[in-house]
Amino acid sequence: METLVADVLLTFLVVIAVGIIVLRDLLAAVILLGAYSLTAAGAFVVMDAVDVAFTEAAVGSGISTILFLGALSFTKHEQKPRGNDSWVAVLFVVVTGALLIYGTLDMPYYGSATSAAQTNPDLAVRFLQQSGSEVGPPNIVTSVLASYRGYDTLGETMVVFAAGMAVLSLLGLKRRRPGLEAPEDAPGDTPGETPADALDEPPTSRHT
Amino acid sequence: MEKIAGLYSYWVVVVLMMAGLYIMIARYNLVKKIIGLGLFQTSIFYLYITMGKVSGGTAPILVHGDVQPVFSNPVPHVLILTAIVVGVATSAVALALIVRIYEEFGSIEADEIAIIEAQEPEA
Amino acid sequence: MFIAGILALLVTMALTLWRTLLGPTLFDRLLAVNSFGTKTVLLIAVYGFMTGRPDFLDIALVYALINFVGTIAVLKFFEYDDLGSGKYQEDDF
Amino acid sequence: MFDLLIMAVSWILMIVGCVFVVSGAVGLVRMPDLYTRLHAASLTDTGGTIVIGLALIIQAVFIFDNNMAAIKMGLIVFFTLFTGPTASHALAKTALLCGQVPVDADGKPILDSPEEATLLARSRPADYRHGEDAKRIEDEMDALNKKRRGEG
Repeated sequence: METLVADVLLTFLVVIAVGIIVLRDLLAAVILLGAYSLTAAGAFVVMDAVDVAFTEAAVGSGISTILFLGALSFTKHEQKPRGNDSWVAVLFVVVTGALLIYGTLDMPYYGSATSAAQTNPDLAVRFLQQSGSEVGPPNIVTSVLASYRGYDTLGETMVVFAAGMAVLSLLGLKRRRPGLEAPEDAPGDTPGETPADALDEPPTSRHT
Repeated sequence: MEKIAGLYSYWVVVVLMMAGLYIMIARYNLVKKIIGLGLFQTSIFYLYITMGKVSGGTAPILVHGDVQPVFSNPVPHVLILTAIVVGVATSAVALALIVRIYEEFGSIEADEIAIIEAQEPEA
Repeated sequence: MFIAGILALLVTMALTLWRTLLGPTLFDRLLAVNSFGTKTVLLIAVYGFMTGRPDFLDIALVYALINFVGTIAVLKFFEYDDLGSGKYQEDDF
Repeated sequence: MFDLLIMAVSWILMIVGCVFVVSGAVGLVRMPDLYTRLHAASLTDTGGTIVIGLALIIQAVFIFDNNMAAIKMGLIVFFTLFTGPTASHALAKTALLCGQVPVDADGKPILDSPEEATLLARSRPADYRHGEDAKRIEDEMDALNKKRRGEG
């Protein structure tokens, strides 16, 4: 029963992915991406990864959708109606997929308890048996994340910080380039505005 | 038959991965490319999580009591927790770049941008 | 009992997904996705009870809220072509 | 005896909920028009969530003896009771505002044009999209301030 639920949810994911490929409207694709993340998170629950499901629901489905909508509100939301389904791309993708499927043939089956990942005495077994006494929290994922692999989490925080700085420097700073004069009454032009205010500036373009 | 049931999840992951890759290769729209990147990322998360699942296991949260249940493998969960957050950070930077590109060129179609860039005397 | 509920919910999700792909307008898709999200919440709740560890209902709670917030965000986008910066100018879009 | 009663009640609630959600999904697929689909989906969504939630609460309290789960399930039902209708209302209103014309039983549009639908959706006279509402409020405030200053 558990495997059946997981498999059906996976099939839903494939259907949604096909929908994302076929649909031309970007807004529809973004809505479908939200549904995709939500389904994926549901499947994570079925696969016992509750922490991952939490993060995927909040970050993948929530924040990511809002980010895409924000980006679309600055740009256009129609994809050009063109037949750009090239046979080369299809061939490349099919060949790559076939190779990957060939690679899965000798992998341990879904749910196998005897695969190398499950029985390695230094990884899963050790965390499952010792983390309760060594670190403390009942949630083993928390112990591993914050203690055994704490530097990983530190690096993650640094990456998120760097990404935030990159977004701010791309969008938030005042633009002064030759050839693109900001209009006199543009809100981002007045001194003392915060970068967040400048984010709201309507797009000014040379070509439209 | 057993092989199909056992490996079905991996095959689905490969199909999802290829769907994302196809969108990234064949679609010229930049936002669509990022959506494809999101698909690809999520399929990788899936690959890891399916490998950590143990049949009949439960989530790796210790319970008080004498009978300890079978737990799934917590290590992939930890790796993927990090990857999800980093993935969203990547999409955020990519979308910011797209917004800047739109301001500069007035288009988010990769081929149109190439044409516009070729027409300009100098960048 | 839980197995029956889960099967019914999976059928329901398949039907709503069909409408998501079919839906002629964006509103149909959004409605179907919203409905799909509600069904996911129920599925997770029932699944937790089926496996005998109903401690993970927090996730279902988060889903219910995220689903609502996402729907409202998309609707706001439809209405204003914007997420509400208040500086909307018709000629720019 | 009591256990049997509990099981019977939660079974009945679960089946009723399943009938709700499945009929809602069938309506979502089979109905001809956005608004009828909305009607089918939104009602059964909320109703089904409440009924299935009640079944699960009964199970949590009496079978699993897990009151925390019952409280969480109660919260889910509580939130759905509010968010479901709100989302449906917002969806219908935005659809009307964006010019989706409802049709009658024969598939004939009941309004003449999308613009009429937009006008119908705007319950307020002013065009708040372009800030005229804000301007009106500002004018009212100015008038009020002037009056106050005149008195003082």
